Amino acid sequence: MSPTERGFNRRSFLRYSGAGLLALAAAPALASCASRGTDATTLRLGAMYPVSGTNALLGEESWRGVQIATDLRNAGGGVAGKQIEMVFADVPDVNTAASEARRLVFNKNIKLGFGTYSSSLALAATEVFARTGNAYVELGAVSEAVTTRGYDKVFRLNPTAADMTGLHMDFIQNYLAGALGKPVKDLRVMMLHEDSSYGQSIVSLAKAAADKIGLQHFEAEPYSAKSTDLSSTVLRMKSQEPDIVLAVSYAADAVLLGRQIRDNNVKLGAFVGTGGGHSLASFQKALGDAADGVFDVDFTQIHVNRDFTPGIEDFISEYHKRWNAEPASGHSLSNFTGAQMLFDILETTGGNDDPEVFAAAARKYHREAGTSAAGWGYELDAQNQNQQGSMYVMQWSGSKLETVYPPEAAVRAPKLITPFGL
Amino acid sequence: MKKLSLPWIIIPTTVALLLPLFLRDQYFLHISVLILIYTGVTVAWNIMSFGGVLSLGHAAFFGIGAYTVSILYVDYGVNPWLGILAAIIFAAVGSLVLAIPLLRLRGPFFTLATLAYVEVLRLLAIWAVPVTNGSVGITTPPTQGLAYISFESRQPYYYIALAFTLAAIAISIWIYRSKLGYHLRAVATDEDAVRALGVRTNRVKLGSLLISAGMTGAFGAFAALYFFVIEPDTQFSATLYSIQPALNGIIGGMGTIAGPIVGAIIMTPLGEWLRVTFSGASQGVNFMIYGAVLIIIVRLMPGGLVEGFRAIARKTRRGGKGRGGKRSADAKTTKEGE
Amino acid sequence: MDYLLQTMVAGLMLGGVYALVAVGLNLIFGVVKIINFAHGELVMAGMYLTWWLWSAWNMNPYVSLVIVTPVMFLAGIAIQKFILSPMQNSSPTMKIFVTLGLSVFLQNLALWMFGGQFRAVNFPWAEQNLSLLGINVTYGRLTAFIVALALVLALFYLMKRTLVGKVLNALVEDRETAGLIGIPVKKYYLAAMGIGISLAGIAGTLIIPFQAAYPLVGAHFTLLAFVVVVLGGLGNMAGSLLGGLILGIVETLAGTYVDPALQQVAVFVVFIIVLIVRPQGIFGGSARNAEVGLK
Amino acid sequence: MLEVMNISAYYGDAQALEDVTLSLPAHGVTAFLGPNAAGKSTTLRVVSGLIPAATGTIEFEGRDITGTSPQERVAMGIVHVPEGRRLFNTMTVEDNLILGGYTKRKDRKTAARLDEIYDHFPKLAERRKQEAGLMSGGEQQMCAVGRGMMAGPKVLMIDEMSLGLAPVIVKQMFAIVKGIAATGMSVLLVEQHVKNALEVADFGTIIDGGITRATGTAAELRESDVVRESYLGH
Repeated sequence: MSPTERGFNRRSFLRYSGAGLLALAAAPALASCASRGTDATTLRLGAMYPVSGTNALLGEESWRGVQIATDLRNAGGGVAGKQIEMVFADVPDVNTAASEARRLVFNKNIKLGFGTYSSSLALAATEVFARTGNAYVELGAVSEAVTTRGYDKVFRLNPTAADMTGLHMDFIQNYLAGALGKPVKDLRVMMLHEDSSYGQSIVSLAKAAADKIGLQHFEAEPYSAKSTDLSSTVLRMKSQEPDIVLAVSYAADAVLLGRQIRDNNVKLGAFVGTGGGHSLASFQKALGDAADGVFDVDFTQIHVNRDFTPGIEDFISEYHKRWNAEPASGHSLSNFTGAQMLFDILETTGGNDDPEVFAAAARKYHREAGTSAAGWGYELDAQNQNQQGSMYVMQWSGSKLETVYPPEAAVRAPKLITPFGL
Repeated sequence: MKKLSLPWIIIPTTVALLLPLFLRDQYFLHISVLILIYTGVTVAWNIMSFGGVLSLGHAAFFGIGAYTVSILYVDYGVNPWLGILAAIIFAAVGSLVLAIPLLRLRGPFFTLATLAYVEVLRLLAIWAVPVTNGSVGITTPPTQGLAYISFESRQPYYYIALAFTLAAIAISIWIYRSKLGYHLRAVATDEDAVRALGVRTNRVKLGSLLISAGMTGAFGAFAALYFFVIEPDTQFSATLYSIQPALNGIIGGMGTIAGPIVGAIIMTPLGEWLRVTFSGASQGVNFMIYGAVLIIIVRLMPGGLVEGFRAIARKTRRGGKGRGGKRSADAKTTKEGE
Repeated sequence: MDYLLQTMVAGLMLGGVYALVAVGLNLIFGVVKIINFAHGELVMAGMYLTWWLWSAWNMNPYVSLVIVTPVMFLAGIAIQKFILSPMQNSSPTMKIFVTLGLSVFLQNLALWMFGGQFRAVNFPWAEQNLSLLGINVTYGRLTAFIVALALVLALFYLMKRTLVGKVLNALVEDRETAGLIGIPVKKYYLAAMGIGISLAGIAGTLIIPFQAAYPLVGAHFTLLAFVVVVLGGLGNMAGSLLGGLILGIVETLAGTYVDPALQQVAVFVVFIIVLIVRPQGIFGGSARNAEVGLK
Repeated sequence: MLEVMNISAYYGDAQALEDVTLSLPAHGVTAFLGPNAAGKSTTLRVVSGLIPAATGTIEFEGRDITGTSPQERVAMGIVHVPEGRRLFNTMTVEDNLILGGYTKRKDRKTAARLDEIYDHFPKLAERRKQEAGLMSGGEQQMCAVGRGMMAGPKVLMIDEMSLGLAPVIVKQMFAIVKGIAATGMSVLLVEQHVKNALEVADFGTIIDGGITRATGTAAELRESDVVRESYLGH
């Protein structure tokens, strides 16, 4: 019981080593040398994605697309003869995003950064790049705020929340209303959205978009993505008897919502997911046949009109090779496409990533819709937002998420199936 | 800490003041600012631990400070300096919600109440979109200048943060040595006995709560201006601003003056370094190591680093004589552990 | 009316899950006097283990209990023996932080091993609906609820009627005296940790048929479980059950009738109010919590 | 039978015992006396293993037990009834007693031992199912002593048994203790009231300031001039 002489020595030895461990850990942090940034042979770009914390799942998926694009491009000789090197930063939260952006800019001499998957992370990262006079290209975040702050060197290549709500309403007006046999003004539509920046960005635009098409019965209901039970949400839904539910979900909550709708026997005319959770392969796996008929508005998925998406095969086969799986969602493809466009722009500057040079080139660059792996074209508006990136409507059928709308990208026509096997 | 030895104050302060002259790298300055922010919050947190109270609610005060300054600045055009003042007041007022639990509960129950409070505020900040802009968060304008606490270089930030932190440390030393601090430490040892001596322990504890919360609010406000963007999950993050400061304090040595400072100075770069080194390699590895390091440090140095080093120093000075003292220390902790 | 009833039933089912997670925590908090911040992560471990047995070996989730329970029991013993027991004489704060370290470690271990993907067990039986009087409950949730009830009853019996239970009760109340009268305290700490953590594992197994596993799933449960334990009173298993059910109902009612975004707020507000008004818990014996209020 | 030799012990940095020597015979009542804060309770805590002895040794039945755990000591037959009774207040009297017999749980004689306790303390039999915390001080003390006896002790150390009890109850308790000692065990009574204790005890040891001052039979101590002047207050 009582500590012996030897015990105490051992303990103090462990203490020494504990202290040593700390010193060891802290020292390289202060000693790590700064990188030179882009030089004559290597193009060094900063990549910022959350691969730990709450956004880890889709952050990682997004980052995979970039890795594939980089490796393919490097194998093909790089950009203007330079090899591309990604300087990666994990950004699980907003403060880390700001912090890591500083590290990339000052410590790694990065002139051009991109990422970021989540809107609030994108806002933090772009603030740093923009305020230090560097350029940033957003490939995934959907919040309008990313490009509406007036920064002239912040670009976004992916479509935004407005595109999503626009497509929601377009789809309701041009397909669902007819298929359900009700005029738009009589349709009852409910938007369920998780309350992260993703869900809140979309819902903030949805009301106006609904008004635009004359949708009078439109309700929005938030819920917490971290919730382990969505009974209340589903019960409220049940009492409102909506014809169409538009859901904006992350991963686990999408499954939970689907299961609880089924458990509570809520019969819906149509269920339209929105990005994130509803396009994940594991959503279908968790729900099985019950997922059949669920629509999803999202970035381009792999089951799409291949004529409209040149280069998608390379992406899919490369993804298979690296991770031995189908892409988990469209995020890898859209970030793959975005990264490719970014490289193409850099090609026109001769591999020069100087912010001014890049910005000028980015504004000049042009590409027709239907010429990239995601089907996107490229044309910036005054706020540096790509006008030619678009969202599509997909529908689950077996284990495939097939693109069904708009017709030019579709592999088949949409079918009206009561969702969740009811 | 019987007497403040002057060299111990002057030397580190001078080093801190001169640091930007030698360290021109903006990234290292940035890390230094982070260290200063964390040092400040930890020192503020530590004021409550003088009284033996473990708070995991400081993210609440931090977040209140951040939101106060940002909302006042962005929506009402209030100057950030005034905003920081308001943040101090709002954070202190916001801490009053915890006053009743603080006075009625002891030990883990109070700690749990503080955690729940952070969670409530986080959820409310997400929910109250018209006020807080919800999860998308608030971005402060890029207008630069001393009046707006917004600069291109890190240096002015560094000096402002340093001023704040030195003020926090000074307040903490002053409290430690004042009657309030004396009473607090007495409360930590045996609250009932202190109360029996006629000390108004409620007032003492409340005082420490208000001061600690106000100070934390100031750092939250400064951090909001420093990071430009605030958002509920980050600013009201229990992990970042409740647990991390407490961790710094505990690893350095809870309830001492130097402990929190040492803890923040060591832990902040450690976290940064682990992320920079291991992120991208494999998901989660950096935090796995962080968790393991945490377990190891707490396991091996339950008194904190400062105490641990002191013990080692004492041991080397006295050779093998440590035995009796060590044993008695064990007996003492046994009793406290009950 | 049906609507209210359905809401209440949903709340009860959710409460059953909370109670299930909380009883194990209650045992650990009460007996070993440790605020185990890794408890939710151990529930998560149970979920992943069940999922792995299902996906790799096609094992029925309920059958996998025969593996999950002993594995988690051993995990509990290992945690106590190698991490917590050596810290017996440290301050309660230190013990809190060692469990926090453990929770960070386990969360990221899961992220490292399984990625951020959520892992669901697709078990059709658990997803079938039992419809009674227009109220729907899936077998999965019902099973979790019934097992929660059964486990709480079993623990209640254990604590009241058996010598082991009496010893555990004695440890909840006054561990120094328990040691003084010859009870091998350390051994019982191991037992309490083993039982408590195997209960967490069992909770994970029962949850996974309707709740997917992902690295952060446990974090949500930890604080809620503490709320339940405090509501119900330390060492009071029946209290934990009632506390869990009340919390489930409060959450569902607040979500349905107030605002789904505020359902968690309601839970924590109730918690803070209870702490202020009745810190010994709604059903807590008066003496116990005061003593563990840890001076 | 129990030999405590020259032990010292610390609370934190404060030395609580300097040099305590105590010897117990195989049976009979020994009074362990001294003023407030003399180190009596600390000595008991060292003997029962709650606090380690910094120096000195403890022998029991010829065996050195200085390094053994409290549990082992209870199993050997050294039982400590702590000051302030320390019952498990929310549990019944009987459960308290059963827990007292924990170390002997495997001999299947728990029921017999319970009966024996109830013989000594008929009051406890009446209160079997009552929560221990709700009883009167005297009854609680009986329960505490009974709980100690359930372990089948060879040495029963009772700390401040008479504290806070009415004089009539104290008398009763002393009588019961004497009866218990007569069944063949050694009882160590820690008391502040030197006079009362020396009346029931067979032997006595007096400590003060953490040092043993006097030892002898009760009669010797009663007659000793030093004891009379310093502790009996004549």
